Amino acid sequence: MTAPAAPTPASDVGRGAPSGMVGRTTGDRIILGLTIALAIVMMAPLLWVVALSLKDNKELMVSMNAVFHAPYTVQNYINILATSSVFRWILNSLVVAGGLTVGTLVLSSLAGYGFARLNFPFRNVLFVIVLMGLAVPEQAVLIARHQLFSWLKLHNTYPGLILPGLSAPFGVFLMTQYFRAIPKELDEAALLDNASRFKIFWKVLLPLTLPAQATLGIFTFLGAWNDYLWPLISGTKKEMYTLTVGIASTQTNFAQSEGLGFLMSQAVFAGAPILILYLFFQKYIVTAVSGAAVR
Amino acid sequence: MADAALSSPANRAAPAKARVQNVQAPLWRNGLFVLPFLVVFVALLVVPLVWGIWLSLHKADAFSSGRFVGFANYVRLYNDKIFWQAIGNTFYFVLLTVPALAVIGLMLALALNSRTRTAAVLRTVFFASSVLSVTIVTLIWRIVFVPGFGLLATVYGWFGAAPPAFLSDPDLVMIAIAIATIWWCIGLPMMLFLSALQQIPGDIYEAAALDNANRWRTFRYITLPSIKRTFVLVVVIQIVLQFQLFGQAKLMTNGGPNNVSKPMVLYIYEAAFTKWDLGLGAAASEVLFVLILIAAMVQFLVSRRKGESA
Amino acid sequence: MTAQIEITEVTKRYGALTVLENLSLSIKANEFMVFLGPSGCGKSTLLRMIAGLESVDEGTIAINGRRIDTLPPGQRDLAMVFQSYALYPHMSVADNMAFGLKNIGVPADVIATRLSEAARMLEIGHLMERKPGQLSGGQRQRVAIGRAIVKEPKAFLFDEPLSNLDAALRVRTRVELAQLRHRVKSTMIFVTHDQIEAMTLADRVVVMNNRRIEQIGTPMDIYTRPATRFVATFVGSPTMNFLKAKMDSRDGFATLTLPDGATLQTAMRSDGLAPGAYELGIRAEAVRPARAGETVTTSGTVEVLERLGDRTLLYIRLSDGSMIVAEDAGLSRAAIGDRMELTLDGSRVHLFDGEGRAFHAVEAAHG
Amino acid sequence: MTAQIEITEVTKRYGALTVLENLSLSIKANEFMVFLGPSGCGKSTLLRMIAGLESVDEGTIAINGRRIDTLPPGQRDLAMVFQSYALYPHMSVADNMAFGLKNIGVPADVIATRLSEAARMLEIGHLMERKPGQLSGGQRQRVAIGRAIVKEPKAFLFDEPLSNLDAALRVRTRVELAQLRHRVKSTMIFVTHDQIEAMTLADRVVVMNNRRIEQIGTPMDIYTRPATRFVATFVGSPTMNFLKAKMDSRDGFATLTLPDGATLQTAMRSDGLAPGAYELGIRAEAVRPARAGETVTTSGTVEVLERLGDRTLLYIRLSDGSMIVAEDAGLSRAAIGDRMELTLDGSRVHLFDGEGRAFHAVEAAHG
Amino acid sequence: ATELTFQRFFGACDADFGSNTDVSKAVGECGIITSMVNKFNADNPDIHVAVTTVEWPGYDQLTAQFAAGDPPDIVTIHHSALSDYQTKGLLLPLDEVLAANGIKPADFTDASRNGVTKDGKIYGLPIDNWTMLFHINMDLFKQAGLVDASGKPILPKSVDELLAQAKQFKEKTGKPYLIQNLANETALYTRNLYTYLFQQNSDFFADPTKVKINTPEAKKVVEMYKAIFDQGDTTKDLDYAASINAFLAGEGGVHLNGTWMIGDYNASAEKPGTALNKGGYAVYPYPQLFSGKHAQYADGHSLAVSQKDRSEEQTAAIGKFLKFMADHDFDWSRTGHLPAMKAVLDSAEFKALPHRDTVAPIAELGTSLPGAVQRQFAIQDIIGQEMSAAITGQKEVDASLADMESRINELLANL
Ligand SMILES: Nc1ncnc2c1ncn2[C@@H]1O[C@H](COP(=O)(O)OP(=O)(O)OP(=O)(O)O)[C@@H](O)[C@H]1O
Ligand SMILES: Nc1ncnc2c1ncn2[C@@H]1O[C@H](COP(=O)(O)OP(=O)(O)OP(=O)(O)O)[C@@H](O)[C@H]1O
Ligand SMILES: [Mg+2]
Ligand SMILES: [Mg+2]
Repeated sequence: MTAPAAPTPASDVGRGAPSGMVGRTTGDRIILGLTIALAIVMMAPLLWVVALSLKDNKELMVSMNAVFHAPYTVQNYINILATSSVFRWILNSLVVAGGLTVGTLVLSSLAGYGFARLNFPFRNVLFVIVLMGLAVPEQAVLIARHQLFSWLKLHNTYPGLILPGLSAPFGVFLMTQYFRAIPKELDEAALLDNASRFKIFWKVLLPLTLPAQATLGIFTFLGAWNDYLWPLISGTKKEMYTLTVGIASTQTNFAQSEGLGFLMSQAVFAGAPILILYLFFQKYIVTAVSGAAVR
Repeated sequence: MADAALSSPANRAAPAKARVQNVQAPLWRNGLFVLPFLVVFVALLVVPLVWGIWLSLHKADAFSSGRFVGFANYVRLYNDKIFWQAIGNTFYFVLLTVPALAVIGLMLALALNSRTRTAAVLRTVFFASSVLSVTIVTLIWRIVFVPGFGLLATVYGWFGAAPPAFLSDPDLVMIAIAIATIWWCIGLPMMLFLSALQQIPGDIYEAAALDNANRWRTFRYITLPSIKRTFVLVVVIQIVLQFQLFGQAKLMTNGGPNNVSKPMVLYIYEAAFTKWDLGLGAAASEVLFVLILIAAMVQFLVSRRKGESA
Repeated sequence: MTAQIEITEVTKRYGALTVLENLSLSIKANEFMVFLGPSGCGKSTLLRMIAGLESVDEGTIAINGRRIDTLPPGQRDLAMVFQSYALYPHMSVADNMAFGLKNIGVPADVIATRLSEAARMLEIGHLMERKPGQLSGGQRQRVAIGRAIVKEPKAFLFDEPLSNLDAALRVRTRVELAQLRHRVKSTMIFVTHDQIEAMTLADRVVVMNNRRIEQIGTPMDIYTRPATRFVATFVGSPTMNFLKAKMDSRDGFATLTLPDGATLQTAMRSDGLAPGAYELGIRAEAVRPARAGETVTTSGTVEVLERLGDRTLLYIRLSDGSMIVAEDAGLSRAAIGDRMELTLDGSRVHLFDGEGRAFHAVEAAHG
Repeated sequence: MTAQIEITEVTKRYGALTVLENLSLSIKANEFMVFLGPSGCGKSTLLRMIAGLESVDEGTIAINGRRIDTLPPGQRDLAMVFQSYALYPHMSVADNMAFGLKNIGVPADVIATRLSEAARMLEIGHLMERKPGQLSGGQRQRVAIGRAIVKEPKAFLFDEPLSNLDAALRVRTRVELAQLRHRVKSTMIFVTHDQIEAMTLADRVVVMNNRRIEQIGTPMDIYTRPATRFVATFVGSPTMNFLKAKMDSRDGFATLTLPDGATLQTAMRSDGLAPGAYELGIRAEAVRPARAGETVTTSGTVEVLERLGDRTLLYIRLSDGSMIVAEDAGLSRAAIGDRMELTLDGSRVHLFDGEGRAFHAVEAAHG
Repeated sequence: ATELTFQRFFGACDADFGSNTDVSKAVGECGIITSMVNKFNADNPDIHVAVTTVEWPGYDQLTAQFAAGDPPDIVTIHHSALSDYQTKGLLLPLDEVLAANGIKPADFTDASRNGVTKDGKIYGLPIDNWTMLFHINMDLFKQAGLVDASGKPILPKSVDELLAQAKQFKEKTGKPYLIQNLANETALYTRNLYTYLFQQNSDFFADPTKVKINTPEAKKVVEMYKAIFDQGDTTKDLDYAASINAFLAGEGGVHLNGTWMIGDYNASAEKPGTALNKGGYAVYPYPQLFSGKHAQYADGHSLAVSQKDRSEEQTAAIGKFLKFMADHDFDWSRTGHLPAMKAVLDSAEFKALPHRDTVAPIAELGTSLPGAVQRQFAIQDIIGQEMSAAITGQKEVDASLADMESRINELLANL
């Protein structure tokens, strides 16, 4: 983690590369060419899916090659929107992803500050335990967690969908690292300025962690938005479906081929918001990834 | 007596008060900051984990509390060929994906480590797939691999050839899942490598240029040693992640044909939700947990050694 | 409001490492005290113990007679300027300066008055709405000082506040600080490892080394009468020349025989000195090329020549192989390889015995 | 092997920003040339263009008559020492030094000889197996130089190699570098913004400012006969004093009237000078407190006093409000607030006219 | 109004049928069931049935819901899956409810009644029976010379005949005889195996807690499919969706698929220009290849009711809903499934539906596993996995069968 500076814009990413050096251009061009080719291969499946989603189902049933020529239609998307529940599912996804994001930010920031800056009994032991939590795969506690939530009658509630994600230690780990990178003099200056520990956290340090908050927030949001397994077994009522589960539920028994275009439009529909979100927050995500791991 | 009882706290308090002030002293009060998270962490991760271990010692289904059977579930796992196969599959998958992710990620990072607009766009392209959910990724790749009319078949069709049966040939399914996984996950290693590359000071490249180092020697002797730690980090992170393979296998092949693409997590899921054998599933979970813990310990040790030498 | 600070037998340990041992020091009210010493000698640690940022393992610290080492930092009524300034990056300059006052509930109008006062004094009025990131190094430095000033503390603590500035700015800010010090009447403690800063700013300098205080004195004191060889080496640029010498007494004054056989009559009383082997210390400005007719003390070959404009430093290899630095005029006609005859000023010599004790030709300086 | 470097009408732009414009410069074989100028004036850019790390937009660079600006850096046969040293962090010192030689296939035994030669010369033999991270700043610096030396290049390029060292080490390394320069016969180009380094090391100094070369000359030339007001300001510490002055001619020499009415007879021939308003420039060492009986030029009040040990700088406010810095002995008895009478040395004055042209009392210096 | 929750698969099609209450206008499983619920809600303003659709088959979710103690009131369950939940006491016996609403077990077809009866009680309202069929491309059959004088396809009567006809088919048309979805699939293998074990009178589930399937009968079946596979008489790498496309595109003669495809294929055959339109489309039960009982594997869908505390009104409302569904069994049978009610099966309007004449015999032929066999979906996975391994040559036939048996028994032993 680099010192908490303002987030570097994505265009700054290539800082390390020698720029003005004389010589070495053909090689660079060949590499760039290969990379672009690979990027096209990378994009092909996505474009294929988008193209399929814009085709009439009946036409695709006759021949898949129909995808290469007109007519194209947005009927599949209209059909998705007509599935009235879809908006409810989006709302659910927003509530769950949003709630989880806010909760994670609050808990992780507090704990990150605590672990990074304050001393309390058993701090190091607790931190190691939390770190070990990083190694617990979600699937390993799925069964027990499901039983626990059954007893607590939390299934099919928003807390039931949000709470498990809050226990993930990643955010705490990230925020601890980030707080550690902030110069300690700031705390000390504030201590001399007669500020309480909470005030130092709230007024002095927290504003400096905004890039990390953005990062963690985006990752948490993405993860929650795309989660499939837990919502599938916890939010089992139609009105509690998240978008992923909901869209999966509309897939017809044994007749997928009838609705290939429709199916693809669902894929696009569920993926697009997140891709747009990604493009929007790209620069944060990029710095986030970099910041999160290295060092 | 009473006097002593009354005065003794005061006596004790006096030196305590005079005790040197230390802003770094451990205080219970400071723990309040981590308490909220710890409560959630213990309640929703530690307790289920312990409960899972307890459960793994029971013959239990979803509807009854079950009966204690000791290590019987583990013995069953030990005797279950499919379980061993699942472990083998998981390792095979890790072997297929992790080196590829590390190497391709590094190549991409090297190619895109520049400040141009093109590089920025390409970085976006290569990272974009990482934000999609597994449901969508597998849907996309099923459509790519589907025999007859998939993207691959269409492309092969242009050359009058039939594509390999990626989803049904036992020798190829794991590779197919690996390809989809690499496509999906390549963004993260690339970004990690990019950030590592950017931490290499530009002037040592300039020094190398003045030292007459060609492209390969620059890579071999400057770049590679500089990102060694990131390389290890990427590998360990990916091992931990790819160990948890589930969605791709379940949705693309459902573990088939004949379990050759069934990873451990799918085994766990099926044990619990198809066979309703919670105890067995829990036992398998613990095995997975231990395997991942080992990987994570390696990571911890690596990063600690890093901390020492830094 | 000002502070008289009394540090009594203070010891500080980090685990097994003892950083400061049994250190006592008394700082007068309104005094500008500089802690000078090499990196790692414990200067910052001592300062931070006064501030309350480090605990005191043994001993006490008192301000105006009241023991403070048990108080939390915020209640000691001190202000500190950090080497990195430690400005709150997300707050404007004004907010940075007001933060500490707001925390103790100073009324808004008082805050406003103090802020504008400080801003005027430091000429940062036009910067009040900027964030620290938008300031130059020197401006940040002034804001950090401003943040300290508005608190009207009993004492100011500075931890190498100039070391992050570039050379030119450092000189300018040093002068500004010297001027400020006469406007703000308060006790000031200033940590540095730069002897020029110490010399130019201090009322008194505490030279520290290796867990201990080596000398406490005025700048001129430590320059002209260094208490130990360490102080002699550490203070002054270029570093004092050291030569082996044999001391004899003549007419109550010490006479030195240098390794190359040259002799030097000093102005040092030989009363308390046992004849024998000593180390002779002499600063470059007391070593000059001999002018025509002057007594020549010794001679050698110019090996390096540093033209500083107003003077020239000659690095001269003596016949016995030792090196001595001499000072010549800015327009010196010396060239590398020249044979050079030197005069050593016998009234400005120092002798160090085997135990590191020092003896000086110059009597205690004024001031 | 050494290099004569010819830079002809070179221009460099970053987008819309022109960093260097039409710059020409000729560096002699074996010359130690220093590029001196304020931060951002394009020194590094020029050096890096010579090295091939930046492309040349217009103009040419030739070494020994052969045009090199189109060659990749590795083929120009130059060695560079970076400000940050740019040592390969994961290679041992020996590997760092050998890397460039291995790249061009120098036989192992030749490499070994050159390495041990350089190690001996730089006294880094005991460090050869360490990694750069295990070295101190000064040691790293020497390794970086060693890496350059073993390549036996046509010319050495240094980009502020001393600026990452602390003050004491910087002085020491500067001296070492001066010694080295006489052992390794090669052309050297040295970039710095520290005028002391330039003064002490250079054969010739190129003073750069704002895309242009202000002056090329020996250190003494630029110190005693600065070609422009900029050079006068930039070179010398403390900075030259500037005072408004009216010039009249008397007996063929210039006489100056200062703002407070004082007059100063100079040793400057008034032949080519039109009487009128000028700016008088005079260095602190030419301004002294007047001794008893000496002519008093002007007087003022001591405002700041910097004791540097061997001399004392007095910052004196004149009656017209301007400030002048005077130099006094190390043991100066002056105190803040003292009234002080000053003597200005008329033989060491400089005049600057409205166009920035300079006139000097001193004739061209030797060397 | 009384609120009932109804959880089902069959997909969602609100776009087309979200507000349709005219059941006769609806087509397809999803459209018909959606319309039926709409109509029920419209007819019964005092009751509101809220539908939750789940991804097929939704048992993971259902299990999770039962475990959470919050199951839906009414849920679609395969006959073959009923016993899993019934044995845990999770389902409400419906005898009283059905009786109260005038539905008698005797009204059900035998296959349906057997499918929902466990321990002598009825645990679900059967709505259909379904089975696998031979969907035939008559154009290719004609090219292969496999059509008799009356224009009916000639189907094999023994294993040898099957292999011979397949060979002939391939020679004449250049295309494989069978279209099977062998990729990513277990159900088809299992249903094929069950069918031909039934036809050999193999009572492999004599004990519902212990299978005996490593038998010569089973080996015969597996070897038959392996021979077809080895000779290239079947498509190989298609998954379910691709197999449908292949059949529609005329890539093979016989598509092994379920009753539910009849409607779609029939529609395609009526559309000019399609592969099925060329020579026609026919559909038949699996041919009888062995000398045993005439039988083929069948399953069915039912509506089960969860066991939980309910008010009288709620129970009454459930009864009303079940009654409504039973009454509209004909509408459901338009999907291609066989009706669960005898009366519908015998009705003229049912018989008038396309191809019902040729598939009607499955009402008699249809046989399911003994009702007491639990975890039939898990067993299906095991059989499918092992069979595919054997057929595609990954494993010896004997080894597969041995593993199949031991794995199933290990599963059943640990219920
Ligand atoms: N938190 C700590 N834990 C252990 N040792 C420490 C700690 N802080 C400082 N030290 C050690 O204490 C000694 C004194 O440190 P201090 O920071 O006071 O030195 P300093 O004189 O300020 O040096 P500098 O001029 O480099 O700032 C050093 O040897 C340092 O390594
Ligand atoms: N890559 C670049 N892109 C745009 N402008 C640049 C670039 N590199 C340098 N500059 C600009 O060119 C000018 C000269 O820079 P250069 O690094 O040569 O200065 P310098 O004289 O070496 O300064 P310093 O003493 O601070 O190193 C500066 O104004 C700088 O901002
Ligand atoms: Mg310090
Ligand atoms: Mg530079």
